[in-house]
Amino acid sequence: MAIILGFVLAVVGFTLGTGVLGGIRVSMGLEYWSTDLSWTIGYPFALLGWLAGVGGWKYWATEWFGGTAAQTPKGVKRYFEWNMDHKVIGVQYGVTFVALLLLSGLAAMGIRYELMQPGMQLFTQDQYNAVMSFHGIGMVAVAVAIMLGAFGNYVVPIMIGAHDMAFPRVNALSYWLVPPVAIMLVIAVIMGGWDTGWTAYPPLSVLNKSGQVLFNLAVITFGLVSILGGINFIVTIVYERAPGMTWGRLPIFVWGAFAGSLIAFFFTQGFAAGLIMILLDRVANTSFFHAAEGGSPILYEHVFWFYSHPAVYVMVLPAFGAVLEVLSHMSRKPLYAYKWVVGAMLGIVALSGVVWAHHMFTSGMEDYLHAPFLVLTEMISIPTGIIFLAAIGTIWAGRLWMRTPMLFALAFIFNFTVGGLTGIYLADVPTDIHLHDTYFVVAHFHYTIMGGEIFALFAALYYWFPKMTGREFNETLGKIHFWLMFIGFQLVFIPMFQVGVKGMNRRVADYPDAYADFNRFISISGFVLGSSFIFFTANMILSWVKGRRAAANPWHATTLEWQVSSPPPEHNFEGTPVIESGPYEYGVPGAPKHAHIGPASAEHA
Amino acid sequence: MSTLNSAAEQVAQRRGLMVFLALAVLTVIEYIVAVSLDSVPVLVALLAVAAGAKCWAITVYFMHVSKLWRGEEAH
Amino acid sequence: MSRHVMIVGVLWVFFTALALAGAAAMNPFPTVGAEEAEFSDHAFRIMTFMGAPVFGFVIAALVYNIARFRSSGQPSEDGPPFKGGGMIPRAWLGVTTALAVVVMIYPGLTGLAEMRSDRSYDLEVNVTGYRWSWSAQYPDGEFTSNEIVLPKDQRVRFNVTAPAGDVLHSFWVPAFRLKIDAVPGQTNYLWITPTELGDGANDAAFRVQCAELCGLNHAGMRMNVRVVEPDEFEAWVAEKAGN
Amino acid sequence: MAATATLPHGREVDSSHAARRVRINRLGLWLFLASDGALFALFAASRFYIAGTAISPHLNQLLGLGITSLLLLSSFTAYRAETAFTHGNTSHGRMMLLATVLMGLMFFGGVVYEWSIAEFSPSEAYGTAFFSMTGMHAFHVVTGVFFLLLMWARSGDGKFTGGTNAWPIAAAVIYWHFVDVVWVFFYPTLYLLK
Repeated sequence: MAIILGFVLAVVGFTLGTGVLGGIRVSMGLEYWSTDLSWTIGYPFALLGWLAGVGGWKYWATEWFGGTAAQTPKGVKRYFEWNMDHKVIGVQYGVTFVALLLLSGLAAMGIRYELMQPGMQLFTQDQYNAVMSFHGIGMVAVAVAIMLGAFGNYVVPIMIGAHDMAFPRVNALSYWLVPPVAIMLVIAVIMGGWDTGWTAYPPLSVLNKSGQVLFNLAVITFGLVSILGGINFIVTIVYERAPGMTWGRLPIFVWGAFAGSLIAFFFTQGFAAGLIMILLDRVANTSFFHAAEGGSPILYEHVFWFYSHPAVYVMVLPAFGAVLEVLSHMSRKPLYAYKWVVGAMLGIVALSGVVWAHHMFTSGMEDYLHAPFLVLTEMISIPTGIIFLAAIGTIWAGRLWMRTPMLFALAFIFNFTVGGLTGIYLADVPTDIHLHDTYFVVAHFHYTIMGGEIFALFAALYYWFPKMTGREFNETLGKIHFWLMFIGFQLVFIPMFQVGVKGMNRRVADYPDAYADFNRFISISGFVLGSSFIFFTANMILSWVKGRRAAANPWHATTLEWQVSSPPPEHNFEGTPVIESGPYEYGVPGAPKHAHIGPASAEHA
Repeated sequence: MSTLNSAAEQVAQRRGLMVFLALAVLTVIEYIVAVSLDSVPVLVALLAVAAGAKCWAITVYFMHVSKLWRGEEAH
Repeated sequence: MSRHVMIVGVLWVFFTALALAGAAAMNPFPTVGAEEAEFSDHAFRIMTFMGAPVFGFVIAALVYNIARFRSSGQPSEDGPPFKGGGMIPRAWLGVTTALAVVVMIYPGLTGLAEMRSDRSYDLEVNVTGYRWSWSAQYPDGEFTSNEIVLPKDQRVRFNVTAPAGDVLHSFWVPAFRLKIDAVPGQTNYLWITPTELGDGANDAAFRVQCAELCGLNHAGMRMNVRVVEPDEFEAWVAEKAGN
Repeated sequence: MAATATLPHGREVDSSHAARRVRINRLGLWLFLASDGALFALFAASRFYIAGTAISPHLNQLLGLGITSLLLLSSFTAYRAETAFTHGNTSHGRMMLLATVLMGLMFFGGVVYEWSIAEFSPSEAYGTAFFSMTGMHAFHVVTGVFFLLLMWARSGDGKFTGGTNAWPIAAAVIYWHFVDVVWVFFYPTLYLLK
């Protein structure tokens, strides 16, 4: 119901916004409708209407104007409208972004079908560019948001002994900004798409079809999601920790979420700034990127990568946290070199803001920028190395319980090693000048983002599935999913390194015949990889509906989220959580239990 | 203008006035420097210093940035 | 414990050798068509050579621990409580830092310096990228051509640009291993000395390929490249200029 | 009423639930401002990238100085408002809120007037910087005015008076100061260079 009301108010808002604009334009002797400008003006009104409709007014904003906020409903219904419980929001994020993951994955299957042989088969070149661009931004959105959105929201507050996030209403707001992003991207594709990939480089993005405007508006909104979420995590982790939960006792996933949030809240503005400049160039006649007037397309690349390189750490830092979390609990060993890992994560945060121009070695930017960005970029391998030390040290001589989440976590180590090492070729100018914008790059970032973050995502998903749904997942289906995905993944992306070096460039609908054999092999492997998601989806649906009831602590893990029922009670804890030692005291003689739930105190009653 | 309630408020309000006067003086200096100087690097440096000082005064005295780490004062 | 370390050590050597053999067997490079290509491939090989032991170590540790310490059922006890203080993290940090510094300096910074060292040229070609085609202009002969013909062993400078009002393109010839963006309103330069005869008609490495997404026909934005003997080049220039 | 704790320096700090909540909100607000500030900073940096330090000779310098002074004065009245509310002086606080709103609107009017008389277009390099930066800033001025008006309308019954109760006022005022801080940098960037 709330969603329908949201749609109606969005349409009303859009009509109102474009109507006022149209009225002004007509009175100035112009046409009523101007696609770029009308969308730009109408969209914010549509967004406000949508937010008000899905519950933002009823449960929040009415208070500002002297009204009384209503109580949110209970039961299944609460998942379909504005809700402030971080656990509900975590599930909402999880389901939404898994759906987007599958949709963008389907786009990838289309891409691989088209590239199976030279020439055009499935798509026209225009359609190919639209599908490829949708795959890009869809997957980037999933990668940025799913780890923090789904698992950050669900488990971080419980892990630190909090009853909710610091700003539950902002949390609800940031989730409900997500559906408009997805809807706008889909409308953009229906309107003919945009052909600039997810990077939206001008001048092409200033000159192309109006789908670009919808893309820009959607992604600016998505940036807001990321910023609000990031702020919420930082404040929650700073101020909502339970008594005894010192900074040195935070589970490593919380540190990962904290570090990722630090980047998200500060750097995301770079992408927004770049996209706003494109919009201004399109609708307000400015010249940010018009060479003839003194503007420069290279400005966009600087502004864009100022965010978009740190963005990969927004994706990967929480992933590091989740993987190390799973490795420690499922090896039944303390996390190796905990303090070093925390230092490494913060080191990555610090370095992430000063490496962006390694994406621009071939852009024609000033020569003197090459050397410093080469050096700074390669410095990132030092803190990243510490993460590997921790991963290996943690499994070393442990008791490795080879369940599905553990398999994904171990695969992460393998994939990220390949991704990390191949990154050095791209940081190094003499090789990057050749490899930039080839399939080598495609393979590299899929090894870090998909082989890294998405594998970590599945480790986290299987690991916390019993907690979030109260059901056990099917282990056999989980293992089939893992092996198909792992093997398919290697067979897709290893050959891509080679075809890239050989001379195949990225984002192409067609290629010279010389690369046909490689591409046929990659495409067939791609379908194997894609098929693994059938088993995943089946597993999720079947297990959620009729899986066995999960115990409170099926993994016998130490951290706080496993000390409460599955799923947790409404305010997370029946009593007061008490933290008495570090989170990973496996096998440490005489160590007190990490946490237990004490009797309810008056403070939280 | 309505009267001020307490001695504490008077102290605080007087401090605000002092900060405002300092900001106003800095702004006037900025303007004079800008119309009278020809060297761009020197001008940029001076303006950066002046703007930095104004930013510092506003964040510290008007926005109470220190309450971020010192907590709320009790009354 | 030392037995585990020893076995991992053996596996490390094994996987490193395997990685190196695999890299050697793949011979990933396209045709080497210029001095610059040898230079880039050399840097590539150096990094593969240095990366192989790192890769080998991680895989050795991973494989050994999975093989030796796996448990299909729920483990009945905790593992040994190593918390990772003391010398190991420090040593690790030292080694990874040293490796990073080495890669930064060689082939990184030294390579960068060498790439920039020679900016002389015998021949100049103006290259312009349009949506969606390339054009090459030979200033000496003052003619334009829709293929690039270069004399072997002569140093050429490409002046790469795109007209104001067009979009970004990128000038890339895989056989030469160099690329530079064609930016509207800005001219960027590439220096290349072709060392091998070649023709895009029978080797895809000898093609100009746009490497920056530029819209509809980005994939098809190619131009043929031919490297010929100097006298043949002179003849070609004379013929083109005569028309 | 309020629980207090004494720090080593002998300074008393409010540790009540309400004070805790204010502390949380305060950090959230500052993080938001830092993030927003990054956006402004990127636009300011872009100004130098595309137009160097050049300014248009057609700028009305006196108008620039005038609206700058106006915004600075409004920051002062905003400070007076917040201080009055925290010390329980609602009526003076509300008056100062109104004064701030008024000056904010006048500033906005000044920007609109300046846009209407500008003899340079947004398609020039400097014009691109000028119109985009002042436009973004003016948008923040309008939202700030909205928050201040909301606070004025809701503060009549005295529920924002004293200590932690005054947080909503303080939040709106901090936001207003932030808008002024942005202008502290934008004014020399856009008007005073050569």
